[in-house]
Amino acid sequence: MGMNWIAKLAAKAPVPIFIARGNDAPDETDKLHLNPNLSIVDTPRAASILLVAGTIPHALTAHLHRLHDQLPHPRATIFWHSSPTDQLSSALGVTHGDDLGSFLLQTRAALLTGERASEADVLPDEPANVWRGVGPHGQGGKGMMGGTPYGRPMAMTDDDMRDGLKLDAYTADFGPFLTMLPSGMILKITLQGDLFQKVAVVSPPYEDARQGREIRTLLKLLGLPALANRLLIENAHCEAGFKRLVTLSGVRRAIPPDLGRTHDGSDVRSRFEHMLNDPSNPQNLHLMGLGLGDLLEGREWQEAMLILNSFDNTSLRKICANTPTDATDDMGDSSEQASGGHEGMDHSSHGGH
Amino acid sequence: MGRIGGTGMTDLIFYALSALAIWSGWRVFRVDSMIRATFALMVSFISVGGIAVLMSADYIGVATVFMMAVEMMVMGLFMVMFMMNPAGLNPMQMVHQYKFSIGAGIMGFVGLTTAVLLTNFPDNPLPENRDTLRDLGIELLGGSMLIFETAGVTLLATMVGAVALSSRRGRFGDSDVGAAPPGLHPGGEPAGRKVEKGGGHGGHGGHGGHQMMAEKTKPNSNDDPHEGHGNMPEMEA
Amino acid sequence: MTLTAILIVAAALFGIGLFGALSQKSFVMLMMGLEMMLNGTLLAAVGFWAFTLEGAPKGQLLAVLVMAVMAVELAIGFALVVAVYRKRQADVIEGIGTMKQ
Amino acid sequence: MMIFVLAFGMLILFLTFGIWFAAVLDGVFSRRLSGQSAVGLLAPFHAAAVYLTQQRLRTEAPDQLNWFLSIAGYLSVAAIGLAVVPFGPDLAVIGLDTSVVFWGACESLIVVLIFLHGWSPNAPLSLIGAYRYVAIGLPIMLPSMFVLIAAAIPAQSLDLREIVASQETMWNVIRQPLGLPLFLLLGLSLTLRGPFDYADSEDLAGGTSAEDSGANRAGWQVARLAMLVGFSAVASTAFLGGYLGPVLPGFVWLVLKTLVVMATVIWLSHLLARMPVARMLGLIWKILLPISFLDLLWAGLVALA
Repeated sequence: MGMNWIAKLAAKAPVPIFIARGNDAPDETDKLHLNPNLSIVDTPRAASILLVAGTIPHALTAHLHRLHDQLPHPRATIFWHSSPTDQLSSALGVTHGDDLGSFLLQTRAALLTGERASEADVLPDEPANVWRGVGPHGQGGKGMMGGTPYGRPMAMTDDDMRDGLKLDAYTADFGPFLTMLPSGMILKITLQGDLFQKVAVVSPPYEDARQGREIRTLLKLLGLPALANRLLIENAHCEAGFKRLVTLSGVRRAIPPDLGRTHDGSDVRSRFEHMLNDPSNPQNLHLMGLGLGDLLEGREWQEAMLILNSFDNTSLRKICANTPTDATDDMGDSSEQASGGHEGMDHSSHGGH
Repeated sequence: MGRIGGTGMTDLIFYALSALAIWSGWRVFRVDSMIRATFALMVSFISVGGIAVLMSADYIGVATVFMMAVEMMVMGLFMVMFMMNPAGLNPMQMVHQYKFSIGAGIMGFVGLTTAVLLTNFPDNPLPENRDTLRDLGIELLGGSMLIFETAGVTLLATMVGAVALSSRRGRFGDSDVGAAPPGLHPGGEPAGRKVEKGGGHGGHGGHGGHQMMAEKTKPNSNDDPHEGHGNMPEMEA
Repeated sequence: MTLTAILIVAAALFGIGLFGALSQKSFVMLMMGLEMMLNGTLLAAVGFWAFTLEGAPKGQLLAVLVMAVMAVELAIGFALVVAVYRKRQADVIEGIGTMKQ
Repeated sequence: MMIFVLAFGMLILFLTFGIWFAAVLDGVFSRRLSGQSAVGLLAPFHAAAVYLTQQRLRTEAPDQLNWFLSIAGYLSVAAIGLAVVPFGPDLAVIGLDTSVVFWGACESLIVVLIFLHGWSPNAPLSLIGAYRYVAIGLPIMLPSMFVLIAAAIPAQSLDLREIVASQETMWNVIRQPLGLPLFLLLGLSLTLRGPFDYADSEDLAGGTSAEDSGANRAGWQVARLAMLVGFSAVASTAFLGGYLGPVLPGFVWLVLKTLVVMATVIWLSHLLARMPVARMLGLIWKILLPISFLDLLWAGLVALA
């Protein structure tokens, strides 16, 4: 099968890949950003190839499969320094690092010509929960609120932290492969609008989750992805040009003062400053029973993400250990089942092809 | 007043816009999704704005689109905020006195149409080439300046009033804890009318009491979620 | 495009709005009904201005006022919705059977 | 009629060329800032082709109609915004006495469309993007309307054609120095860029477009670039004298000025940091809005003097 002209054009573009990081992701993973033949995308919906870097812990394989199903066809999965899971047996495995870029290009070309068939869904394309409504539309039960169609009851009101307007709250799991969260971390977040109401840890970040990626994530969160990529270049943080750009961008003033303050007085601004100037030398923070709830509740989304990424991995794992885990929830079959969604997208959201 | 390529073309556009205005207006109350309802209303307004432009009321027409897009955006946000089911994924009809309303709507239309058809209106159409925009400007800041400025002050008062009404802090304390006037003597009964215990309220939060909030007590609240669903809206056809 | 046609369209919009305002339970939907009635009014005002007033600018002034009324209605309406919701968690008309307290 | 066809052809040409150029410029700036080599001139076409070969995924229970309408609408509003811009004396596709107000209507429709784009996929991250955008998109329109009215004052007209004519002696950017900078901030917001990108930002994994795939994604990105072209053309008309200029034909001048504005917006978008929403709201209401009042006051005083 030959390529039509669109496929020929597409073959010249950088390969859009989404990286799912495993526990022992190779050090070169970050350097992939510098490869002109690749473009690392933030959402699986934009990717052609899912790159699994390192070993995904057994507990997270279901999430990996859900992530896989969220890639548009034609798609392929490449396991890098890890072996494919049973359900993804058709995926390719690579161990060598040097020519990963050209390997990805070849795979993509094979996908475009049809030499390599697009991978089928791993998970069944059906609702995660049974239909438990009664009425003709699944509304069920008494009045308007009755049933829980597909395990999704209507949103319920929850106390508001800011000015007492009790509006609907939404609870879902976010992670473990979301680019703005430390890899491996799954949080059960209750949101009102974009405000964090409650946070519980479903799964803490990997032990070696970030390898100093915090500062680059922070820069990305602050709308400076180009500067974040620049930091990948050796010793870029010492360059005068980089420092001037950081000053010019007003990034220090963009971080609100007193955001994410710990007991010893350090806040996101000071931690950002430290990471920028002295990246190899992690800060010693006094956390003393500080939990994620203390830090994140009442914060809006971007602030919360800034706080999360302003801690180095060891501190963050300590904070997670101080946070109540998800077991305390007694809502039974309510909203959280709907939200096994990795990427914060609902489970069956990969549906309907 | 053929503005765009002759009278025939203007007529055609007019009828198309009218049909769109009425159809989308009708959809507002027929769709399940609140967002669709809101933006159907916006489409209706935009069509009316278009008709106004056809009638050479350029400023009025364009300003209608401008204002209504913003207003409907705000309305849509309020829909999402307050409705338990803004996307209409759990279809329901929240209507009451349905037949009476249909009757009233039809009566309103028929009555007005009859009146329109039976009346002889004066025929003084807009002269060609009249600079309506300039007219309006001179009028707003000339002869009718007092009216215009009054409208401006009214809007300002509205802003102040809206902020005062919607803010949490009230004269006698936070509004959500059930504001009560202070007693006539220290620690005494609240002055003014007595609170009647009535099942009259309910709605959204009350329903919450159904499933999840049954155990949740709301201290300081005059509202009792357990009684809240006494009058809750039922499904209707 | 005649005055009669415009007024009939305006009457239809008004009728739909009346139906909506009377039939809807939710506050916000009720306000949409009111807005729709004002929509008809606005169209009628502009129609009268264009066909019977010989372009007297006061007719346009009336339309501007109708728009100001819409804005006021919406702003105060939403403020009241918020106030009632704070107090009663009610978003439907039946939720406030009584206005006392 | 001939004039209309001519203007329409120019618009299509302008828009297509502008979109391509904006995409190239965007790539160049972002790669320069990240210390990498520049990309080729055909890169935008390649990237678009990638999206077109991909499947268009559905989310669970999306609002399909509004999803499509938001993308198509964003693109058309961009084109309509460009249509009010005069390409020469009396050479505008939509010649309207009230074109400044008309552009304002386009601005407010854009907020609606971006909200719809985040609303329709029925997914949390995109809905958060939609909420946040409305919170920022509505207030930032206020300063922009004030500076546009200020630009209309010396022309004594709400018609962009008259506004250009009034800049024969002196461009508005010199006459009202506060106007253009404030208006550029609006441009960042309308095109979802950099410090004002509260809808499609990285902290939401792409926000309203996080769920877009295939042709939808291509359409949305093209619409964003088209909006950038439309905005830049309006900005250069209202503040930089539009088609006015010596020697070269008017249309060429307009295109050149538009490209300058476009480059500035893209440069600002890569350079400036984005602050959390609450901080930005404070900035808009407490600082930018009063500055825009000053601009209007200044324009009024100059007109009276």
